[in-house]
Amino acid sequence: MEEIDLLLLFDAVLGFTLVWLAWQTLSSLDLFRAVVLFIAFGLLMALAWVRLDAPDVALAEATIGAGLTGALLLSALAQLSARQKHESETSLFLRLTLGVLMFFLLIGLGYIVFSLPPQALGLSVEVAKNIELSAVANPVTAVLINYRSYDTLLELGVLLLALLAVWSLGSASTRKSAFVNPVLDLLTRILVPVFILVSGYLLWVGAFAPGGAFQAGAVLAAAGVLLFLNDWHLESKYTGFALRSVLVIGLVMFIAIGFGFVFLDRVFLEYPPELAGGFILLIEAAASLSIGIILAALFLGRDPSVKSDSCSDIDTGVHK
Amino acid sequence: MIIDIVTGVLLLVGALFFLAGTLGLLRFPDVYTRLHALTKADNVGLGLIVIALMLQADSWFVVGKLLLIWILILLAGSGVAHLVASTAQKRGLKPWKK
Amino acid sequence: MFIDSPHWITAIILIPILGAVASFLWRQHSVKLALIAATGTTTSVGILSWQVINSGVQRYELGAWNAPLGIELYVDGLSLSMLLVTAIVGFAISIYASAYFRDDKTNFFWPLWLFLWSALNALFVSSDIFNLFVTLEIIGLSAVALVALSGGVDAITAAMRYLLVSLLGSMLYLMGVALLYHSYGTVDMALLSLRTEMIPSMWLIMGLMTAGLLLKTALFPLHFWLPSAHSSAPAPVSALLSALVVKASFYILWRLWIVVFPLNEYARADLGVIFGILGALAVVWGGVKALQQTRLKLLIAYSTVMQIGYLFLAFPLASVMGWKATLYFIMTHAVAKTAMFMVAGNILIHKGHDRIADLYSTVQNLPLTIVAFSLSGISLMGLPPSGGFVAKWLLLEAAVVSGQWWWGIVLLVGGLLTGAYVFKVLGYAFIQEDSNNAPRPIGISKRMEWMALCMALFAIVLGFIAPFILGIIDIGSPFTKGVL
Amino acid sequence: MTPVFLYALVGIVLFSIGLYGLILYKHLLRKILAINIMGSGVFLVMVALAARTEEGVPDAVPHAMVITGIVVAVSATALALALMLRVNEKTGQAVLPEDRET
Repeated sequence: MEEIDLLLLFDAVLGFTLVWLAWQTLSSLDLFRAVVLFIAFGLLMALAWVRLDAPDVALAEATIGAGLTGALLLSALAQLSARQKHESETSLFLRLTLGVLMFFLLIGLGYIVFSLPPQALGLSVEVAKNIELSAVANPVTAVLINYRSYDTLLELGVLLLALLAVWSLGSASTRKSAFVNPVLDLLTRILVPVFILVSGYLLWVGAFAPGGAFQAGAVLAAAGVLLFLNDWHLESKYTGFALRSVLVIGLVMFIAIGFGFVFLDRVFLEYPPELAGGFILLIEAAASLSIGIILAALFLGRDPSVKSDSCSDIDTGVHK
Repeated sequence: MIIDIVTGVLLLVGALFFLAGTLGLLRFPDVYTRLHALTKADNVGLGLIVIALMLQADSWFVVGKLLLIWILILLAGSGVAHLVASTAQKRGLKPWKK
Repeated sequence: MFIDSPHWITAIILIPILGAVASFLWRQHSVKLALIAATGTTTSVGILSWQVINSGVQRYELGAWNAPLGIELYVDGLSLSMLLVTAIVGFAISIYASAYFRDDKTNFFWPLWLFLWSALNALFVSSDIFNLFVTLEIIGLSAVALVALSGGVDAITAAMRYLLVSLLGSMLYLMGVALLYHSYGTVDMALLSLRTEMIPSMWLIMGLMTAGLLLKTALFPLHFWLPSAHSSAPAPVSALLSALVVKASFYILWRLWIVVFPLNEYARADLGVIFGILGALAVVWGGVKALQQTRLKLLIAYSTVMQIGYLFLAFPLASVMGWKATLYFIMTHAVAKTAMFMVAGNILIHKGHDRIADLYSTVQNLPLTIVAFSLSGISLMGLPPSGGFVAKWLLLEAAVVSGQWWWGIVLLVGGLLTGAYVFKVLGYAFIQEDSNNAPRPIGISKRMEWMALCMALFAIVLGFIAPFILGIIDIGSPFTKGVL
Repeated sequence: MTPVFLYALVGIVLFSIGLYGLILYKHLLRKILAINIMGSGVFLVMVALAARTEEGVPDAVPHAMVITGIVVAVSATALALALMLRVNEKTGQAVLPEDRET
């Protein structure tokens, strides 16, 4: 009993810290501070996921939510010239009105949450009942890659689309070729192989324990980010078609295997149980490779095959 | 039984190191001394906690993973500390003198 | 055999995705590949509609997992109508864009647009509210990137605003999804429609989801982001956004409203009055603002604000006939507005600007384009025998049947305002002037003129084939609760 | 008060704070952070309430949905940041035109 109370105390402290960090993130005058606090917020979110028995989500949050988002934010901040420190003063009336509205929203949402039955109608029974057929033992992976694999397929689409969208904007500015710190260089040389190893491990372990394609991909992307920080470039002969093929391989493999069994009288995204394990691993391997490279490319922020930055104005075509 | 006690002691001492490191981070006067406090204390503190957890591990595999975590954090921690310090130096932050 | 295959429903999603991937991989052939994908997608929508018309609603369990564990696809008359209009407009815009974008640098248009098409199709056939969230995100991100494609200051800032609005809408919607799942243990629409009940917390869930979707649909007064985004995009993109993208979030809202939310007929009609009033305000406000514009594309964008208003007029009626009118509004507006933005694109390229006051001599140089503008204008005004007329007629009838004839006044006012701004443009376009000192206009591809004309004609033809279309809409009686 | 409801409560507070910040603050980076915080709030509600099962094994479906959500969020954030940099490059400011200080 006492142990539970202690844990509840821990939860309360964690919850309070999360709220405080969120508030500080938004209201701090210095943008750098805001970003750093947000990263801390993400890491504590990962802790909250652990407390909620959601280790898969914790891994995803730590690698993607805090790690890569943090890297993206810091990199964007470094390129941002307009860093005005002070928000212009908004009127007290607006703040008060909005505050009152938020308060009502909070009350309303709180009411919904507390009026829910303490025992849920969720799908945990269904998930467990069919786990044998899904060919993976980790229920979260089973949902992601089998029961609701269609969502995951579209999600790979979202990632690829985001990269396309960022590339279509053209590069804002190239990163200044920074002085390469020897310690960072050494660190990179040690860590990149380790990251690749860990990525493979997460991919493999995802079938029966926390882990999976997204977490593996994110770790791979972290290796990429380290390399970019070391002023590393992909050789130009690989930046064109070869790179693009790697970016799409996850999506294409998913569709190809998902549709492949249609010709054997299955439906789209259905795998025969006896073959499912192998094919799922194949899909996940391709997916995590693509995810890793896409996330790293998002960090780089521009199409490496486009040489100069002269195309500051991409015209709409013929007119103007 | 003895293992449990040892674990407890190690955890406590480890936590103390973390506390000291955090105090140093908050109270020390400049970036270099703060880094010193943070990395030194956290590395040792983490080491003690990792040893404590190793004692409770079910298999050698888990022990290996814990060890790997410690080594990685040592590497990353010291590397990042160096980067922060050298950046601070490049920006011309003078070390604190009494 | 081949044509009877149940898997065509997946083809309408997979073909455009694969087309996007292919046109991304082989950049130098992106136009060709995209046109092939567009043809393939349109064909598979055609085959799917043949199946639905012949053998009724189609259901597909992805991965052979049925709801609530898995995700199901579902096509009834309503989905099919949306798919068809998307295919027609999408195919026309693909052809138009292949002539409009002649620059290598804009070859990102093709993968982005095909992603958008795929997500639109996926959205119209999904019966899973979380899956709908994912499709909404794909639509949002690709639409934002398409707006930013022209790269100017206006376009970039409009895209930024659009992205923030779109993400906010998604978050509100997602909160609703989370609460619905934890209240009823499923995200499947059909199961939800059996389980939801009118408890107090339902009000806030409905409010959150509705607010998020209205924001994305740009119903007055949440339309603030639309005119800048729709007018600063390249013309084919403007057409896509006005014709299809705003309808996607509307479609979700509509389905939720009819099927998922536990409202009885009276409550639905009573709450619908709010939508009706906002819709009426949108019609008047959008019409007046359109009339005030000096740039053609902004005028057309405000016209979209106005036309979105029409879609909400059937909510207080809450009758099958009213809903049919709404669907007819969607289809006619999609086609007519596509034609209008194509016209704007033609004029923009031809004259190098779209200032309405300087449109003189357009009628001599681009006669087909001006004909297209007039015809689509007729349809938007709702004059017989156009598709717009059918939509208005149905709505009027539904309003009279339910004893709320006053919504008819909105239709009348809207028609007059539309007439005013259409004739304003035509008036300037018919002015003749010796253009010796004017900059030499640029000739445009005949394909672009003909596509605009085709779409405009189709908006008229929709009036003639109304019985056929209304028959399609009825398949699976989508407007009756509890059938999904 | 159980951990389930505590975290769900934290989730809705985060959601509201994020919404408040998104509307009120003008700098685009803050708006982007605010949306991310809103998202975290929704995810927390989703996962926290998934622990209300009979057997004590949490429901895996919302967990998977949240992983999907996290990936969608990072994609959107990447695009938003890239757009913000373009706005900054074009206008010299990282705010929307209507929020500019005159």
